[in-house]
Amino acid sequence: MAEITYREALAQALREEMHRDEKVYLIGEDIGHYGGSYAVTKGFLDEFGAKRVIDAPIAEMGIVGTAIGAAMNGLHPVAELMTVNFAILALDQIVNHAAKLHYMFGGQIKVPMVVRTVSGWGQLGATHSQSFESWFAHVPGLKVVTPATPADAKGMLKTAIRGQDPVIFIEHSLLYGVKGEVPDDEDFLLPLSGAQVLREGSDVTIVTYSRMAILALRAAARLAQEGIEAEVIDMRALRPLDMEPAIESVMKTNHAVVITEDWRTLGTSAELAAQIYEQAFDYLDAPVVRVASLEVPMPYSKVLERLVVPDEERLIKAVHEVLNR
Amino acid sequence: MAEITYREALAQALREEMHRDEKVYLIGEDIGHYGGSYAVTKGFLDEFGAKRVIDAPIAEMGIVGTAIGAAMNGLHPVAELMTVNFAILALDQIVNHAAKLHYMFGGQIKVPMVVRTVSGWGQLGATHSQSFESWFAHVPGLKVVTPATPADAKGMLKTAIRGQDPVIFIEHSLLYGVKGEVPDDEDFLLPLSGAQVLREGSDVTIVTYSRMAILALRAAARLAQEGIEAEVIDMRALRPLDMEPAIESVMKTNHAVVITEDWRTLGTSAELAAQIYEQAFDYLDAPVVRVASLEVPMPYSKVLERLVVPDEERLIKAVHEVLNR
Amino acid sequence: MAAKTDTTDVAAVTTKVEASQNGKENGHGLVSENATRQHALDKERNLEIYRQMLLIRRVEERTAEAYTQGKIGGFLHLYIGQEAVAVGVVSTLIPEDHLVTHYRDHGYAIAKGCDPGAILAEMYGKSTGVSGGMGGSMHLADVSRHFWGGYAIVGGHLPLATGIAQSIKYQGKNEVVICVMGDGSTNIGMFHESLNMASLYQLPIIYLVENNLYSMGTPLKLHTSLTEIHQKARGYGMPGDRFDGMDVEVVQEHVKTAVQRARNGGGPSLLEAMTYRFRGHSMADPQFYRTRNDVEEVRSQRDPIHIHAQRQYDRGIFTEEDTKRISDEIEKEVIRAAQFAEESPFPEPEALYANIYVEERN
Amino acid sequence: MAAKTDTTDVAAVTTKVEASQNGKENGHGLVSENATRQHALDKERNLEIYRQMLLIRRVEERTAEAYTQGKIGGFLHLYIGQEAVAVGVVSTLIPEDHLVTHYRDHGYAIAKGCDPGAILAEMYGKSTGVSGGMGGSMHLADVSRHFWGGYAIVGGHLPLATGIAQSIKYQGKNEVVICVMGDGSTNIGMFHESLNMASLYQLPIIYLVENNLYSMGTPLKLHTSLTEIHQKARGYGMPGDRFDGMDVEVVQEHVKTAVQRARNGGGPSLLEAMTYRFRGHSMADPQFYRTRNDVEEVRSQRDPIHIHAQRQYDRGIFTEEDTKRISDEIEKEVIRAAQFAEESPFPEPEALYANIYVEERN
Ligand SMILES: Cc1ncc(C[n+]2csc(CCOP(=O)(O)OP(=O)(O)O)c2C)c(N)n1
Ligand SMILES: Cc1ncc(C[n+]2csc(CCOP(=O)(O)OP(=O)(O)O)c2C)c(N)n1
Ligand SMILES: [Mg+2]
Ligand SMILES: [Mg+2]
Repeated sequence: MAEITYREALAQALREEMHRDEKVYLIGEDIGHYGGSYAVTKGFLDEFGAKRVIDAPIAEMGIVGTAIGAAMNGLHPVAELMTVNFAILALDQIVNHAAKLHYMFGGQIKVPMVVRTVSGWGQLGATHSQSFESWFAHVPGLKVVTPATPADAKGMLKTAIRGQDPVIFIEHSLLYGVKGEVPDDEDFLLPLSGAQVLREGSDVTIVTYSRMAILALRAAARLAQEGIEAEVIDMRALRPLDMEPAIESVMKTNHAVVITEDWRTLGTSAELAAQIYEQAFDYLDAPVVRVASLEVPMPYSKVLERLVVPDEERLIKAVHEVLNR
Repeated sequence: MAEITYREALAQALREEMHRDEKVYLIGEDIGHYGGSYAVTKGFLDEFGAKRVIDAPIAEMGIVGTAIGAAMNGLHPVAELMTVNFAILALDQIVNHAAKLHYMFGGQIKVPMVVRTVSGWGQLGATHSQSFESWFAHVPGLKVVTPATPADAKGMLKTAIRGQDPVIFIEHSLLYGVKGEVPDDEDFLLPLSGAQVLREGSDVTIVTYSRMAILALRAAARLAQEGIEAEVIDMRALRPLDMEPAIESVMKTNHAVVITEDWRTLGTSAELAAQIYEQAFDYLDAPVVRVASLEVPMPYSKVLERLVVPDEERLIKAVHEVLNR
Repeated sequence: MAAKTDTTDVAAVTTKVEASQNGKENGHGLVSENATRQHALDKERNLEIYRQMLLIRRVEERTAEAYTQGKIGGFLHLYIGQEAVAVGVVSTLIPEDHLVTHYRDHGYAIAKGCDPGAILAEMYGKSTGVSGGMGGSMHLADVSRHFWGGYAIVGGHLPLATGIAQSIKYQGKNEVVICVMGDGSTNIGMFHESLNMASLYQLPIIYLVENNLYSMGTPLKLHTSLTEIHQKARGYGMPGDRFDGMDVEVVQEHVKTAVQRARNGGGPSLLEAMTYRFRGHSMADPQFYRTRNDVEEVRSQRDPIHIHAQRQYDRGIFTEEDTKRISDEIEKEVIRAAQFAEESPFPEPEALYANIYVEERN
Repeated sequence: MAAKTDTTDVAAVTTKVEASQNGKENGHGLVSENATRQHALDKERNLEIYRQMLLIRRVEERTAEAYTQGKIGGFLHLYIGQEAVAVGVVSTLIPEDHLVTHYRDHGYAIAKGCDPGAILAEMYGKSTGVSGGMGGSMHLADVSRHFWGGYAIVGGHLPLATGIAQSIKYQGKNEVVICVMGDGSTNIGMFHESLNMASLYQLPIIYLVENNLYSMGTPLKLHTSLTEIHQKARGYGMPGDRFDGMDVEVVQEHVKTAVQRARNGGGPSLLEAMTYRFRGHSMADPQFYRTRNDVEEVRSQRDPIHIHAQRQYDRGIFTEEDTKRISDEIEKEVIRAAQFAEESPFPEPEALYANIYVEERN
């Protein structure tokens, strides 16, 4: 166990798996000479060479598509798409190809690959501040992972790389600097599904994932000071979706708030809320409250941007609302 | 008023608007010499000439992107994407550009354009049988229309073409041959939002749109024979979303079934159900039942395909379930 | 069909293209020492070529019939008229070489040796189909033969094929990849991204364009700025070559050169085979964009099967008996194949949830 | 910074590229009849060029300062070193001509005449910014000047610019569109789809590549198969031209030719201006991929502002006083601009829901 950042945890996972298996290689924009746009692969080019750390042209379809092809023929590529905003340029390759080939050809083709990409914001403007996890998680054939902690980042990435299916691994740019305890065991593997209780509480259940899970823990601490005990559920993966911990929690607390960083309408919060209603209908004392980003293209000006993304205050307000306090 | 098909209604709308406004032009694959892959624009090349009916290369990003550019500079393009499965190739142009320019440049730029595309299935295989309306409707800045009837197809397409914003107009390949009464008034315009009660009923509310609305009417007729009166709500547009008729109906029937043709998890049914719970929580006698496509890539074999898409039987079963009969 | 548009240009195939000449010479140039042994080899090889082309033709005719009888559903794109390309291409490969193509894939499946029965069964949606009935006409594949299948998103398979080539180089193997597409597919972004990466990394892949003069119903000169598609290679510092795709010997010669280059580490090529489809784009095609005469003109002058057979007769390699025997065998084979498809079972409902993931949980 | 990689190649800019020569001659060739009147014109025009280049340089320096002070957020891409391209290009246009560029857009905004105060205010996120504070550094625009703005999805603006050109031809106007991008942007699919359509429809557009030798931190020869980017035009039957982008007169000459061709119905062109950025890709760039010496070498030998001024001194067009006066004016202008940005108000919360749609309901 060592205390390292989310960024270091990802680098460890990549480095260990590349040393373990020659078939693993990285391809993406500026992962080599530049050192990685978020410095995750800093030093990798020197350590593994240009054959296994490929600085790709700006060609999202080509990056993902060639990785799929290489996976079909036996390699284990880890393709990096600089941000999820550019990932939608490769959506055809991900949705119409990676997700379908195993099924469409009757099991003849396997696509053991990982697409690493990043959500986040910070005065980056409308085209660089989006969250699309709900789109990937809508598609049968894909596995979608959204780690919130350094330990999950490492353990789930290693499992994804060793797996036999296409995995969309969505990181968060505002988590790279966050530290946490991470086992340094080379075989530290975590399942690609399974929600977790990050904090126990008896009054209200907060269901979320990725950066919002960290934010929820901070909000829960503040709520505790006013005597409200919130249970925080980190979904960790969005496909397959494990609702059990959330449902069990709601059966106990009878109140639920879902908080996500994507837009509200047709976003991830809709499915999470819908399933809570479906599976715990008789246990809910009040409608589930959804907290999500305001439905606007992200404005650049910081005074406006800070109004768009959910913060602790909005979450605390939502908890008060659901508890009717 | 005349009885015409959904296909003819669309052709009428396009023809009338092209005659009305020189600034309207069509661009898409095989809309000219071939006559339109679903024959909607058959004869248009002869009638309007190659300047206004452009047979584009297979270049979805180019088709949509050039249409956006032309719209920015004052024209009113109607871009046709042969099917919604290929539309995801142009998602960057639609989501990162069409939807954002007006906002991102502080109102300086307008994008008055329509993207016509088609959902549907019929032994077309995994890559040609998908529904992505939930993705488009998730995006602020877009308007998303899913007409179920020939009248809506005509009236909403005309409004979309005369509008000032980007509209994603999603047709259904299995509706082109369906007939209905359509006003031949050249100024027959219908709003791009607003759900409608297609059939009144007191026992259960069926919330849906596009082809599933027609299927729901047939199922409702059968339910009536067993004494169950279903109210059928056609959402008609998914952004903006008008939940009022559905909520009012649920307050009356106390039971709701949502049926959509897309995949269940994170699909359109999740948002429709979540909003019914949120706005009619105290009126629901039972959890909303969601009926959607099974979560598999679409298999080619007809014996399997017919199990995937919701049919009347599954809808009727769902109604029995929600009514606990 | 509608009046012939001023935009169609069957001349491109009726009059053999330049490149084809030298191709033909080399074709004859094949003849070498020991004449009689050579003659036997020649005959065997050329009869096999003839057999494969005719088998494709007959299977396609049977397929069209089954489609009109409603036994095959969805989109159906026939290969009739283009047989010389698939057969010529595959005859230049070793079994380990890889083939990836678009939805017009029946010809390649047959040339790669897939059983016609399993091919028809796939189109019938039967569990005995090459893809278990999950893919249909557009998605035939037999990975055991390194035939990675037909793909229905135009251009979507180019990055995949490029990646397969990348994995070959990565693993130091000397296999090559053939990536087949139509003329219309060269306009999509994935063409650009794939060819750039293949050239940048000097991958062992040949992009083979079957230029049949139409992108669905849109004539060549209306859909692409550079109608000499092989010249698009210049944008990637890649060799390009155009040749007569109706003459199987010409196809063999030109593809062989590119395959050798790729196998010897010389990198990718862009090849353009001038060909023509004798049927519509798909069974649903009303063909407003060309006239019956357009089609008849080509079919009568440039039928690839006839061209091949006639040359072998002229060269004294084939006799009427040879070809008669083969077509009789094929007739039986097609009947057997159709019967197999007819009698095969449909997939069980369980197949619905099989193969979504390799590992349900991990 | 790290050790110089064997992949960088500043020679491409330190030694003027071939094409630049004749460009230069033509540059001198401008001089004509009535010498004194011409001299006055020459001086006026060249001082304006000098003023614009220096203004860009100083505004960028001020911008960098404000960024380090935390007054500007997000991504910031400076134009320092590339000034001759924007200024040279815009000087060949009429006001109605259209300009679309990528996120490295400050230079074009200034060359197109936007007020530096409104530009800085935009980066400060103030309501007085050119885009009302909604766009920021990467999204400066002034549609009233037909400056359609900077776009941050690499290649995303190419189809838009192509569509603007299509609308010009559709309406029978004689305006032209300049679409600016970086060398790295030529590898993405939208480049291919856009150039094909522009050539196919013979649109009045010039695709101008600012080849600064890097795609972010990836050296030219590692990201594209054909490093002579202007030659990519061959794949579209389009004229291509490469020239020295550090010499404003050369830029003017080469761009003028393409603009005239486009205006006269001659269709699109692909131009490649060889240039170099003296700063990192963005303010966040640690520049591991090149050495300080690489940058110093180019900056010392090929600073576009110095090249222009020196030539005018040599030709006796500029005096030290002229340039001194201008840089003094610019100093004041930049102070005023920064002050304007500082003192401007942030947008009101209402701005959050304004401009999502033109018509809230229809
Ligand atoms: C991305 C995409 N866009 C459009 C289509 C619809 N479509 C299928 S085939 C085709 C024409 C392709 O023509 P070409 O590449 O010349 O191949 P051919 O059919 O002539 O062999 C089109 C437009 C598709 N399948 N995928
Ligand atoms: C589609 C897409 N992929 C990746 C990025 C991230 N990105 C922004 S700029 C850039 C490099 C572009 O280099 P170049 O085109 O040469 O322009 P330059 O910055 O040198 O002017 C990259 C990879 C992006 N914005 N959009
Ligand atoms: Mg074709
Ligand atoms: Mg660059």
